[in-house]
Amino acid sequence: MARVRVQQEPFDAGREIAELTRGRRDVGAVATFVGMVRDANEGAAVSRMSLEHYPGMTERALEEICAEAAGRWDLLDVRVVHRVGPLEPGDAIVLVAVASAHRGDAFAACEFIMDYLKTRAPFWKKELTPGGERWVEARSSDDEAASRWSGGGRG
Amino acid sequence: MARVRVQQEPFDAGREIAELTRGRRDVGAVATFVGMVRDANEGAAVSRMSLEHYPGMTERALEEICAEAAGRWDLLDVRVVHRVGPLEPGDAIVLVAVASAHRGDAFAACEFIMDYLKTRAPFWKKELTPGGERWVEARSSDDEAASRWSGGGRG
Amino acid sequence: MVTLLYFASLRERLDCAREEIALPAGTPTVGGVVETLRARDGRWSDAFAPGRAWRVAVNQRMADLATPLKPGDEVAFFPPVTGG
Amino acid sequence: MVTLLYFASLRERLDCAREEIALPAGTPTVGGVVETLRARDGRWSDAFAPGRAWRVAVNQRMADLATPLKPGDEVAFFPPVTGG
Repeated sequence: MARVRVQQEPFDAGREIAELTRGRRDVGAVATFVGMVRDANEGAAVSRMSLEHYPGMTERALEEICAEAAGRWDLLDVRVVHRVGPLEPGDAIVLVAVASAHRGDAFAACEFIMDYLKTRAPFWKKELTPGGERWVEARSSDDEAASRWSGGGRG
Repeated sequence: MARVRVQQEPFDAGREIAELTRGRRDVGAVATFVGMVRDANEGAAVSRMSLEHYPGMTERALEEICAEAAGRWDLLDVRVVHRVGPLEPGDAIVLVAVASAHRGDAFAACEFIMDYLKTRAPFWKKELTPGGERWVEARSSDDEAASRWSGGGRG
Repeated sequence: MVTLLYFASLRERLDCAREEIALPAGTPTVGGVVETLRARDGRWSDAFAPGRAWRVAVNQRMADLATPLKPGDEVAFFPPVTGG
Repeated sequence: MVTLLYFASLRERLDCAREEIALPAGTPTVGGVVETLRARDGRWSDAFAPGRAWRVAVNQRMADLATPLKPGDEVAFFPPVTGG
């Protein structure tokens, strides 16, 4: 069901949503998340970023995260697009779009996929700041966000 | 901050998201919800729908809901577009898009705005089913969804 | 005088979208207007019978029976909302 | 033999993206490979010192020290992920 893509090119959020729902009459709710590069992180200005990933495992991890979401909620379709390579502030990095009959399922699954993606999908960000290049450190807040879901259902 | 529109015309979700973030470098997260007309509701096939509203109060109610969200979470911008008039299954009815620095704020505010819109914004749906036209009944599940937020913060 | 508006199923049931009525005597409230409407024929007394689900807004803000009214106010009655 | 992959800051720190090594003797596990790497020079023993935050995947699935290994497996070491 899920369609997962990893690509250098920009994506068009409207087109992804349209493709998720095209020709369907059973979708009542589409929840979409778009993550973007900010010009500041951890107190430093960020002028550029590059995203590395683990080809093969990345796609597999994203598919598994989507399958887990589909097992927890009633979903009609899921789309995940994650960019890699060089990015600038204002660029979109990731899109997660979830179609469901009802909004509760769509919202919960979209947030779940993002939380799991943040802690389980093998991507790494490197930022260029006035102090030079630096690898972004994982945040404990992301681990906490992901652990909310481990009891099953909403945290 | 919030931009609220009520219109008969279709909207383009991708364009709304793009306008919300255009030229910005401080947005890290955009959570978007699109509600759509389903071809079935409460056990009956739905072939058409029309949406009535209370001009003036609708816009005011939506603005107030957005302002309340902006008071609860750190938001950078909000957009709400709600259609009225004749609609068919597969048509989008409503869009809520929330831009924030962080995804937790964007998700929570987007879901909050939808929950409050469902119980506080003066729109009414009339469906055409094989049994004739019928006004859609309010759902107690929508009241429960909205009441989750009354303790402040996440339910 | 106040303006009364009716929406959706309530407008259809009452066959009335808008009317002007005199403010109730004394300290006028939404409750006084509802009493006036309930005193009309069966269609109206049914629609506003105790226990019926309806909502009211005064000057485009949600209100209740205790909300005070003044001349020129816009009072809207409608069923629970179903947008989104 | 197994293939070892290193990503992101770990790859840079070790100056190594990929290598092949012999499977540890006995019942080979990820833990045995990590012991082999810790026995190397300071750069390597530092990177895999107890308490260091790193993750491991075997054949592209998340794994841990107890995960068993067989010839031809792909074992990837990397820092905690930061995508999204």
